[in-house]
Amino acid sequence: MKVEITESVFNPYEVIAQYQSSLDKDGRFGATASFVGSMRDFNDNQKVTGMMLEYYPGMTEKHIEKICQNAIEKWSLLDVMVIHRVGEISIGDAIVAIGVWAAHRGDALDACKHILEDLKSQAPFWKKEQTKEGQRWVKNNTSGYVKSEE
Amino acid sequence: MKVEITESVFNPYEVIAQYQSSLDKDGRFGATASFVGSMRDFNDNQKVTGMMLEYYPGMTEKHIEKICQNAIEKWSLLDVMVIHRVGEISIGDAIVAIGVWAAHRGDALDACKHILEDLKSQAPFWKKEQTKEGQRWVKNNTSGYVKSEE
Amino acid sequence: MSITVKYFAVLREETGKSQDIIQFQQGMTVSDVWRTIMDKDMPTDIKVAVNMEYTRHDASLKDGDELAFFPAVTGG
Amino acid sequence: MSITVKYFAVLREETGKSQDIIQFQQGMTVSDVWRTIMDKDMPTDIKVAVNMEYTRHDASLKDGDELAFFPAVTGG
Repeated sequence: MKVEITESVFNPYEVIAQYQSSLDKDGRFGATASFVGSMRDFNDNQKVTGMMLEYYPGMTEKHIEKICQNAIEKWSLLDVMVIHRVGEISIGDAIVAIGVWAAHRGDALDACKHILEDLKSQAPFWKKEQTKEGQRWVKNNTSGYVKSEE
Repeated sequence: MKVEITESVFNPYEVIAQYQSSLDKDGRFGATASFVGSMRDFNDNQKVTGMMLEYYPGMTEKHIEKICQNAIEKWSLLDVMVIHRVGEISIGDAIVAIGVWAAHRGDALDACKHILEDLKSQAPFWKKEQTKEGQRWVKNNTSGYVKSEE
Repeated sequence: MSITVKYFAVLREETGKSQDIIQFQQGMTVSDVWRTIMDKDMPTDIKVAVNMEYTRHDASLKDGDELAFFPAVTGG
Repeated sequence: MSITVKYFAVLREETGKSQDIIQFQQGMTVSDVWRTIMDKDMPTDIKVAVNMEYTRHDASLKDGDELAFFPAVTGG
């Protein structure tokens, strides 16, 4: 398991591929589900030009590790990694990448979704967006679907 | 949209990252869900040493395109790519990679799972496994969960 | 006036061929073709595509169609 | 005999500080600390962690605890 918080730009697919190559589990996992969250230029009906992501050093890592551990126990997973960006973030940058390795596809996909939802609802991160009208703290994460916002 | 059938070994994360960089949609997608299916060394309680994957040139591509098109219409997706290996396959090789780009995470993740399930149940591919006892055609795909096989 | 018939996977191995060209006859259905070639009824679990689209065993054919028989798919 | 209190995001900005050290008193709860510092009742939507674990507003504290106040989280 790997949980990393970073202030640097990262290439999510390189990080996932690198972690996978360190696993030495070729032939054991048949399924890898991954999710990458990136910074959009639009939120809550307003153009966004930049973002600052604050976290709680210590608690954030610990809490994400707990989320991953719970998922490993609930589904039958071989490994999990989460990397999350903090600090000043630009449009298009990856914010979070999750990788889940399992023998079977259902376990990998369901666990990936679950880890993401837990992370979004529980892990201590706070986004402050930069718009033309100034800065604003994001109050709540969206539901995750376009349709529910229409 | 990109659908590719290949006889060559491919690096799934390179393919997904490359396709994403061709999209020119930075700032529009907030969510990328991906799935990579790899060849395991075990299936149906038997050690597997290699595999041959047959397909129906023409129909296979066409049918996967239809599956992707249906997903694009059902969820609110920005783009989809699927790459699928055929021919002789070794342990640990990627067999399929799916990438789904959307504004929101729920759309990306649900569509990715749906595309995979449709592909596994409908796309014309047939696996023939090599075991110590000889070759055997795979009769049916598994349910996708470890627990359902216990 | 002909129909191309393709076989995949275990059916390709069992028939020992990947393709047949058969004479088209007016009113022919998919299962008629199977019966003509295999000399027995078509098992219900055989999948069928006509011109690369899934179809039913009782679908009618027309001259020039490409018909394919194959077992349950196992990709992904 | 002290408690470390941390503030994050909008609370850090509103209080103008990221950390306080306050005197620990026997039987003190999380919301007692808030009332002592802010001089008003603790809003129900404030999240609380003690020693980096989520806890309730009425949780009791002990000497040396690290207490954190923050708004709804918005990561991922």
